[in-house]
Amino acid sequence: MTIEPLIKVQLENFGAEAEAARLTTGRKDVGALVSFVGLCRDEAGTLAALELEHYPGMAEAELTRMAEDAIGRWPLTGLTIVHRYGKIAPGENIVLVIAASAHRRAAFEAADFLMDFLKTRAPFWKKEHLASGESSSWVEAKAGDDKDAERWLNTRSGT
Amino acid sequence: MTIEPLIKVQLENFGAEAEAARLTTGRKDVGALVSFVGLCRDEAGTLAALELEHYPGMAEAELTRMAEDAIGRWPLTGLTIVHRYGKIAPGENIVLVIAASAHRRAAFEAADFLMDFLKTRAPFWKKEHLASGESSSWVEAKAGDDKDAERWLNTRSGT
Amino acid sequence: MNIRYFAWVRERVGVEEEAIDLPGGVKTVADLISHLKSLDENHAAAFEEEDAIRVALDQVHVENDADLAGAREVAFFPPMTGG
Amino acid sequence: MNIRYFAWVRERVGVEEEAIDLPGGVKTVADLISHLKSLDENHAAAFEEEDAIRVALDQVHVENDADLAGAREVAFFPPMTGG
Repeated sequence: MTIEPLIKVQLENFGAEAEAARLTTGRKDVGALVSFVGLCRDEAGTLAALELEHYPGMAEAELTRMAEDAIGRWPLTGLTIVHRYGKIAPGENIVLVIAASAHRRAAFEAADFLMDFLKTRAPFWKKEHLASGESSSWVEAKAGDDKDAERWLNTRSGT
Repeated sequence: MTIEPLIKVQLENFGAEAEAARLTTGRKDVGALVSFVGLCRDEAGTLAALELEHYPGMAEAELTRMAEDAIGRWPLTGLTIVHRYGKIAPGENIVLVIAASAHRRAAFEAADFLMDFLKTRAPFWKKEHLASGESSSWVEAKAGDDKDAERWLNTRSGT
Repeated sequence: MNIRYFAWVRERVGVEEEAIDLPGGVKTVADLISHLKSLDENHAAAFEEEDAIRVALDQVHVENDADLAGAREVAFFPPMTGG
Repeated sequence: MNIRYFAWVRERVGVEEEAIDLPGGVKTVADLISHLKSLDENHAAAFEEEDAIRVALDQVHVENDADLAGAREVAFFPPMTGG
């Protein structure tokens, strides 16, 4: 039985609890639900907002391809990915991944895997707008993110 | 800066979103929030309810010790554990772990670590009550859970 | 010494909690288990599979060689199945 | 061939999207990059750090040796920073 992932690329905020409820309500086969929420950080207090540019169409398509890869690797009962674009203020949500499974290890690994690949493969780009009004700048990709994604390349399936 | 974990052992259901909000609202230092929800499963349709017995006092104390261990290993900005006891019907929530951090890897690893140790060290015991009304029986501990917990024994700190 | 039992250990002993006066020779958890097994059939049945029993001393997990000196409460229970 | 640019590649080229007639010798993504660089200063600046540019053909990630035959849309952008 292959499940259908729910993929959303949207301007507006998401509700993690409503999305989680969609994967569990009325079911008795879900033992574990792992949710990841990525938020806009600003420890230094210098950021006005992040602006997320995306490639419409490819963003949805690439997230769907990643989700299908995860579904092929782990026995999931449900999978949801929501990624926002546009201006996002410090403290606001950026991305949501929820993986549901009978067992906790599959749910943890699938969510972890998806976040690693989302960082390196989903066509989104962050620009920082500073509170000072100074020139904004594009966030650079981190080598560490590539390394995180590489952890999964030699593993074809988890349990 | 050491954070204080929030530990609750309770009869009533929990709200994952309200607990998550407590770790993020009004803050700009949280970049990643990983939530784990464990639910009562009944794929076979034979279960009336799980009954969770616990050791009052020690349950809270042991969860607090595990939480403090996690706080020592990963740079967390917040940590919440809620574990229910009493009768829990199929599809209902049993346990919630939320780990917040600046970075996703710390949040994922801390939540994963806590679930592994919670399974093997938190003083809770599950009894299955069958829908048929037949004699109920205690759930046996799984060797796999011990193996999962052992993954962490030789790692003193994550990133 | 206050002794508490949980899950099937509790069911086999037949009580949740009991106060026991420790005989002089009982120094460790292992000594206490031997003593409890000698009390009656219920205790003997509860501790029959000794390897399957976990112990906490004043609400902290310990091994069977732990010293009872100074402890107020000992608890016996099967391997945990929470989470 | 429809060409799209994102993030700082878009800012350097100066347009989001453009339609380009491919000269006969342009068979692969790498050929197309060489051709684009020859168009004007903006394109040359956008593709200056060629290693920092990622490519998608009809919305699928590809390498620079990918064949353009049959593709409707090529997109150029920096390494992704979503999530």
